[in-house]
Amino acid sequence: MKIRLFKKPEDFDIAEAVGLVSSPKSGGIAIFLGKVRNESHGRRVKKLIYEAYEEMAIEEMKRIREGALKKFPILDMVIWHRYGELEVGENTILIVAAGKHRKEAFEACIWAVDEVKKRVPIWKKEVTDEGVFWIEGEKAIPDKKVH
Amino acid sequence: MKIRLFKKPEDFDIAEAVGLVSSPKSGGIAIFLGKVRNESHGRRVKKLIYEAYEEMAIEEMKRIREGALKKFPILDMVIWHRYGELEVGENTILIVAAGKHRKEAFEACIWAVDEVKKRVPIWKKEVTDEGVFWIEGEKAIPDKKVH
Amino acid sequence: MKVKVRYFARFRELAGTGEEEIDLPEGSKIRDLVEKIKELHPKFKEEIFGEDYDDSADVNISRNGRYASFDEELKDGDIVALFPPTSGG
Amino acid sequence: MKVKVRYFARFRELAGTGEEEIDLPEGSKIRDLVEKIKELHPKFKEEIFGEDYDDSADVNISRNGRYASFDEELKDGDIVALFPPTSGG
Repeated sequence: MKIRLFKKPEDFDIAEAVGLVSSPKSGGIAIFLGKVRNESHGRRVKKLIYEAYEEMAIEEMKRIREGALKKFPILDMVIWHRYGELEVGENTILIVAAGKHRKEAFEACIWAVDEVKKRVPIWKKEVTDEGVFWIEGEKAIPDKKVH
Repeated sequence: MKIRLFKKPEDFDIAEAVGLVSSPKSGGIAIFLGKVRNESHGRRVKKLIYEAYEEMAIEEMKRIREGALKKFPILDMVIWHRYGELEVGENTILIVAAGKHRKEAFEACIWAVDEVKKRVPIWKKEVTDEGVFWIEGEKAIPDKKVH
Repeated sequence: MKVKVRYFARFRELAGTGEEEIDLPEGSKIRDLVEKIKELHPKFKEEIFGEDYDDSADVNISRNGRYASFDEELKDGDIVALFPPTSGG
Repeated sequence: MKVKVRYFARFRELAGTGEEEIDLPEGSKIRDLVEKIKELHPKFKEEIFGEDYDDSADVNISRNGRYASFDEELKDGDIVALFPPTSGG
């Protein structure tokens, strides 16, 4: 499936994703793989807890894929996202764009990552050494619930 | 190995390449995978025959990797290239750039693909339905040798 | 008519529930539903919308799985979700 | 002194060989080697360098695995490669 949510422990198989977009016409495949990193605005991150409004997230990811296919002369695109409690180093998002040439593949891939971040109803909570924060767009809001 | 030439039938394992650049610091991994496509400037491509000046190609790929690590605030980079007779759909090049953030990972990946094309002593011959062509930079020169 | 309201992420904690049904008069718009939600869950009034909320508050609203505006009219059986700015990726 | 000369891709076909050793007087530069190659392999003169070649011809030259300029001085045992513009990727 070209649009998919993976609930941990389910994880991405990048080769499978590449296979889904590849055809004899594809010359350039641009891929973005996001991972949980150990630092966020100076805070030491222990893990990220991702939550999704699943039904709408899938629909929104489909709309982004269709938007990319219209906006850029690419051949195909995969958008996958994970959710659940993701530790440092774990995969979070995978976007694969296949084009005849690399230029449009890179452009579409970069655009789609931005769109997913802006529009797809998925949220993360950062568990850090300074406490737990809800991340909302660019803001980090301390979580009042006790963990 | 972060710099490597693969003689067909050896092929890339993308997950292995991602593993080579990943660390707890990496948040964004940009990947470019090149493939043989079935068309080139209107000619129908049957296969590409890649040849390398191996020792120098490795050195030049190392210099590009070091250049990328200096020029962009990325964490690590893999540059792999294949050679031999590659059929339509087969992998040709793989570049993986790991950064804290996606911006520098994409920029370094795009830059490195361009540099490899410009500088690494690898050449391809196009076997097409209009004959066989040496590809030299942007030029296609008919091959006089009988195949 | 009845609409199903879903809350996500921090808004779920503010509402104290992930989902509830709310009764509304026929012809209600999303902004009417929001007024009702502010009555039911005063924390939304205090922490999200302020006294005089406007559409630029950091609130996303969807209706049946699509982003919706405050002026959209609701129908019986609609699923409306309220959630903060997203942070996927 | 002797240098080893390697030819790649179309240039290998022009030279009719992938590798040869060429004798040069001490102190020779790469441009002297190129003159010698044009004598040994007239096809290079005709098809690559023209009568009055200049450094902007579509020729890459490397010395011991690094791109080199026509003015570089050669040493005994050097490995020099001649090749057309690259087309990897």
